[in-house]
Amino acid sequence: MLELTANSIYKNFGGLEVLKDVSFTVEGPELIGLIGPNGAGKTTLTNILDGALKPTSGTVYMNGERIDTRPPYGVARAGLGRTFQVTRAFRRMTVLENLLIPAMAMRATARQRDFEEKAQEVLDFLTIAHLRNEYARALSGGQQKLLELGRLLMLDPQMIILDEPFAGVHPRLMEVIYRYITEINAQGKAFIIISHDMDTIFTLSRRLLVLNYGDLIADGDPEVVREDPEVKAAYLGEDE
Amino acid sequence: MNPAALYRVSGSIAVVILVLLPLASSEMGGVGPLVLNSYFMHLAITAFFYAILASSWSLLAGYAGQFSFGHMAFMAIGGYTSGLIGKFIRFTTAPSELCTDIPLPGNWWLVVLNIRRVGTIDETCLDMAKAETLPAGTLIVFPPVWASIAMGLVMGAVFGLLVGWLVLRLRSTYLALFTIGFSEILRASISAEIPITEGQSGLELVPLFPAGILGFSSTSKIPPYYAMLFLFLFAMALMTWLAGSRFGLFVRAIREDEEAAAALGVNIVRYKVLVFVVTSTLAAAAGALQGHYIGIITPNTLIILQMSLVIAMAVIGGLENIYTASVGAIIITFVLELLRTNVAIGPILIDMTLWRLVFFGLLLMLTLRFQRNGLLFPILERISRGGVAEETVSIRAEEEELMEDEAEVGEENEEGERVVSTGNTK
Amino acid sequence: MENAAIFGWALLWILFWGALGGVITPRIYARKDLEISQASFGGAVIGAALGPFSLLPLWLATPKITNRLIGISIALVVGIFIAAFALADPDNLCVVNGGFVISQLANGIVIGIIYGLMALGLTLIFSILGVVSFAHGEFYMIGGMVTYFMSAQWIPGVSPIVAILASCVVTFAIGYVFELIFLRPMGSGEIERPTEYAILVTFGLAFFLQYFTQALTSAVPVKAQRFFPFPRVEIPAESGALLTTTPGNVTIFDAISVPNPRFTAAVLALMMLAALLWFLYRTWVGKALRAVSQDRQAAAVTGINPNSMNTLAFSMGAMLAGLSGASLVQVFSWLPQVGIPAAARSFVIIVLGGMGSLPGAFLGGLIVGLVEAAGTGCIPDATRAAAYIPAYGMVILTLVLLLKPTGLFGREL
Amino acid sequence: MKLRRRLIWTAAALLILVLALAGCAPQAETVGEAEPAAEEAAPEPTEEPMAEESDDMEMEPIKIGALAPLSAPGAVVGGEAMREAMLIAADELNARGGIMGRPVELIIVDTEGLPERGTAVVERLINQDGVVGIGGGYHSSVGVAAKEVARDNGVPIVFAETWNDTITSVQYDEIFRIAPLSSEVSTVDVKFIQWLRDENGMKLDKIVILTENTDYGIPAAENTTALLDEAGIASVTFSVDIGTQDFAGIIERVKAESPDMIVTLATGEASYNFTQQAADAGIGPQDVPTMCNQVSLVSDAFWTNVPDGNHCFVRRIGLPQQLYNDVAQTLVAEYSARTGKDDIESYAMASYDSIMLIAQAIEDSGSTDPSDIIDALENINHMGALGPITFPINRSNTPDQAGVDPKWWHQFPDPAITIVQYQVEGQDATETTVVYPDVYQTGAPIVVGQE
Repeated sequence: MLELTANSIYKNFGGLEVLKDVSFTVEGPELIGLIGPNGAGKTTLTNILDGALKPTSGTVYMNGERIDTRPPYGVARAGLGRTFQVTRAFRRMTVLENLLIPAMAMRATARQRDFEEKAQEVLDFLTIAHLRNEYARALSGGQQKLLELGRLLMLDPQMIILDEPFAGVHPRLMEVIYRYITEINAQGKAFIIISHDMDTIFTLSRRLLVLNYGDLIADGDPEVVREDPEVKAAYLGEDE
Repeated sequence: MNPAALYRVSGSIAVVILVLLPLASSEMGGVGPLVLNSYFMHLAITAFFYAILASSWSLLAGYAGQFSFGHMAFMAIGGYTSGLIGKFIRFTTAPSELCTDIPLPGNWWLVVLNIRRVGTIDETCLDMAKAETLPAGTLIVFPPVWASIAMGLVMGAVFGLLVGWLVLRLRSTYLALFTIGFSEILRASISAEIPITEGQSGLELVPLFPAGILGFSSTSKIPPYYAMLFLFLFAMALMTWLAGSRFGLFVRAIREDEEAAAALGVNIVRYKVLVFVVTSTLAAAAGALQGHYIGIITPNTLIILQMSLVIAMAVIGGLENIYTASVGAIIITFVLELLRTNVAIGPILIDMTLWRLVFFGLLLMLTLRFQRNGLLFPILERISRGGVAEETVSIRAEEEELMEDEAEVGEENEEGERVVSTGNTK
Repeated sequence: MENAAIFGWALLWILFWGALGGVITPRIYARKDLEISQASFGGAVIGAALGPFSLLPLWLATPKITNRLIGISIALVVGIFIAAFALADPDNLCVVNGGFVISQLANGIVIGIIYGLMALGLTLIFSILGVVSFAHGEFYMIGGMVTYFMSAQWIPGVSPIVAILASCVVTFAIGYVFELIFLRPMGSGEIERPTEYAILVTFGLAFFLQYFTQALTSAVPVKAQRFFPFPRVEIPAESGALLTTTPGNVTIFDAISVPNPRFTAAVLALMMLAALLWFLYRTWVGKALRAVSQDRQAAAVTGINPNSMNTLAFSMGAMLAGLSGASLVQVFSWLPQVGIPAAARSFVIIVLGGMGSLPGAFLGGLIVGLVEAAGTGCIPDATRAAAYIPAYGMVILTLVLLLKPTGLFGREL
Repeated sequence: MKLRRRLIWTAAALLILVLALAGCAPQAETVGEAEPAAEEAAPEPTEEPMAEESDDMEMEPIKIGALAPLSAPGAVVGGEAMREAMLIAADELNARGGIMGRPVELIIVDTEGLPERGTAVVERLINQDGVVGIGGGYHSSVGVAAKEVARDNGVPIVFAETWNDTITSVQYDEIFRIAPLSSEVSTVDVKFIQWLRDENGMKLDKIVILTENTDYGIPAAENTTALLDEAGIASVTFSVDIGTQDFAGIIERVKAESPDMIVTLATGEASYNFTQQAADAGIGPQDVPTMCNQVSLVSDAFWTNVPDGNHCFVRRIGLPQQLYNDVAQTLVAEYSARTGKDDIESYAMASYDSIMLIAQAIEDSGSTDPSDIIDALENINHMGALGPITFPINRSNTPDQAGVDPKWWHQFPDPAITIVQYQVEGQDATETTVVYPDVYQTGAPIVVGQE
């Protein structure tokens, strides 16, 4: 049973407090939305969970092990995978090679061909099997997003953080991503989905975290959060 | 023929030719009309030397994206380590008393020499010991060349480990600057510490096979040819294996995007250090071998010009492939040598000794600008990926359509994001 | 050196505790959930300063590591270093001869100003294009060459000012053309991995320019005449205790003597610096340049064309290098190879000052000038002191990159 | 579209390469060829040059090799002067009908001042071009490395300007030298200094030596120091990297030593830089007696780079110009006509002689076999521009038998060394005053800075 706990996370950049006392717990295969206006600290929080940034203070535990002191690859091996806001495919490697990297990285003694079958399944699932031997840079933006999701499947983590998975994606591919999230979630993996696009998040997620200028201002059922006056203020303030 | 088979066949043919080439040398009497004089053999050895450097640098810079300018420094570390061992270390069967004696098992002593110059002749403490303290019949053994070369490799690896670990945090430009700094400090130290390194005069090294081998004299070109060829082939085999294994996959991922690779579980620290260790060991091996072959090594091998030569070879050949980099190095070694001839265009005599490097610099810039993957790589790419292109060509048309759609959506996105999200999220 | 051992042990002591502090402090701070961004560097300098006497309290009390604390520690380290040196070699000129020290310092500052000007060009290029030009030394070399050939060969007797202006025009033009052909495509995404491309292509330019110049001028060293010889002055008259000048030299207080060519070169550099500051802070184009260096996108929105700013910055950077070359060709003998050590020194300076920082480049220039003066002046072994000159700057470079890659005024990496 | 453009570029770049290849025959600079056709038919490197030999052996040119540093980091100025002088030698030989009726082909190769290049080009001269003897040579480090290749192949080298003692003291049969020995040069320097002290009443207690950390500079400084010590004169040595430009720090230290005289052993632009910067700082040749490096004898470059260099003492190898023999005078006339210089550098003169020596050795032995040429060289008596050249210490009169230091092996024993002084600003090198030794003296030294 997956358990991730963030305890009272603070993060300063120079004098700027980007995160202030953020705490939450994920238990089991939840499907969580993380929203907030621009500059709310969503990506910073992701980077801290993932190990790319160290919190100024606070701790992160995953399944009882402390992971905020680990380097990103240590966190990945502990079972937490993520995508990036801007797609970061390995552009001059083929789609297949992109998929093999996380699979090989997880096991010290494996050979490439052991994973090719699994990679094929993943490609089929994501409907990009025909691009198998293309260089990633030849793919469209949406296809690169799918490729990133595919890499996460090959990594096979217990928890997945998606940073803006729907931004700039063609409607047809969007369906694929949507299906991906629900199916994988049903297989027992937890998701945190970051988006500043409310509608998708409200329909998709079953729990919502709202960040505003570094404060976690709401945590709960989407319908409840939607009515929260503080959230409304934050968003109305942003919109005006 | 599929690309892999083509590689294998052409590679094997090339190896066979290279292995048989010495049969055509003047020393062996030549093959029919083809007689290669010993200068050609010398060039071939130099070409292999540069090929090892260029291809290992391409593994470091082209595959792993670590643009180090210190490759020649590792080469020099290999050469100097081997040379200094030959200069300062002896094995004896009795303690010399006058030198630093380190007892070894089996009644042997490792003697570290203390050398001082008397007039024009160097006198060592062992020379004095021979006259004074050493009992008659004491054996004095020079360290074997292979062992000192092996120590050169070890030092190359150690320094590679150290530098690789130190530069972990440094990216691109910073890495380039750091390695230039490392290389310059080493050069200045070698120039200044004359009692140890002989400074600008150069450190003399014993021949690769001091007593000759298999009937070839110590000055024959054939044994060093094979030594360098086998090091070259070994390096290529090692790097081919590495590039095809998880190592190659990971270092290329690190080159493309270090953070993304780390997020996918790649131990970037280990692989970044490892790639430094491997490439600097290969450079050190090449340096040690070349040092013993030429017989002398000077700090001038570390000047930035020498490094730019290796870089230019790799870039013009094709930086992102160890084969094109090495073939590029071999071709350029010969071309630069051939270009040492003045040409007359009408009344103007062009001194090619000077101008060849001007053209070379220009070619380097133009290659970078207009043919980024080098002049050889595109050919290879066409051969090896021709099939793939066909496979996907039918799908590509469909895709372009899709991308155009997406581009439109993207534009909409910038103006109002909600347009996308409302319709399609059932 | 009389008591080399004292100095050796002091150095070892500093290194050992510095390394220990650098490695252990961040762990202790991490364990206490404290900010660790400064812990490694701070721990290293605090450890180096007083060893266990400062490290133990630091580890126990774990105070916030402020810039002030770091500054004090650095001052302490330098102090201990100097004290150990003075103890170890009490007869050293740097310890006993005040006039000698002042002269060395003056020389270090004067040459440092000129280094600073050259590094300023490099840092300007970096702040706008994000590129370190490895051909910077060649622009320096060409600046000097043009000035010499202009004033001594093409138009003998021409005013040095005209020759310097000509060198500015030439270096600016080369920079301009190169940027248009080779660097402009970086912005349009036509070129993958632009940083690496920029390193290699400027490297290729350096190679090309150096051999091109050599092929044109051959390798005979040349040197321009003094631009502006001093009149002979003695203040007060007869004794000259306050100020004495000869055509080749100025001496102040009978102690500090600065050769004329260096003096004029430094004055030229200062004037250029003033002109540059005026340009950057008072003209529209200069403000646009600064805007682009701070935020490309925002600047583009306000109607500044970032591409033309790139070209301008690169050509101006090249011109500043050319200008330092032009002002130094009266000090040094000039060859096609002179750019290499000069470029290396500029790299040291911009890394030390913080890449892209204009004040950093200037201050870095002064520091490097002083360190080189101290190195050549104080190392007791006369034979080695000079032989290691090329290495002093490089030692600073590697140390800064390892300890604080952002330099003195750098932005976050 | 993109692919096509890329292909065009590839093609263009390859074309440049191919053109470059095709345009240049794989040969070094060759001159004095009798048949111009031979230049086109230069052999591919894969072909043995012998394969080309025609029936008509008589007209086959005799090939002589020559070493000179023609590109950096070598001393290009020196290399170019040597090249010019050696070309004169080749033209002269061909003008008088070649050697034994065969034309002479001189193949000049660039050593770049690097030992590893040196071994490579000597290798090439001997094994590809098939030279029978080699002249020239500038950098000692190149000489040290090149002598090994010469020995391996049994081909003689006559070194024109490599001073390092070891080159001859190893006693290789193939190695000859007409340049002075570094240690002998130091002896002359020190004798001159003693002479200044003893005969001219100069105060000379402390001397600063500025040297370069090369295999010329370091041994020379060591020798000089040792000899000064014997003469009871204290000295301090500063050693610099050859690329050093900024001497400000060093000069302050030199100043602090308050030397009675400065001896500059650093060559090239380092010597110019040091001397001029010292002058700027007030301890130049006009303030303290200074022995400038012999590169100062190239007066154009000297006065350009060291405008305040007046009163420099300069060591000069070879006879003073007024004592030139006929050979030297003819050479100077031709050399001046070609280069516009008024005098010939000593190393250029020696390079000329080195080629002429080999030519005479071939004629004396009547053979192009290198070992015959070596025999002939050992017994040669050649009237060169440097004077009558012989090699008295050789296989029939070894250093042991003669009871001399092995450095005298195959060494031209008496290259004249004089000390000259610039006494008027902007003076031409040919008009300098010879101040030492007495036999050649044309004027008294001007001694500065003596209270």
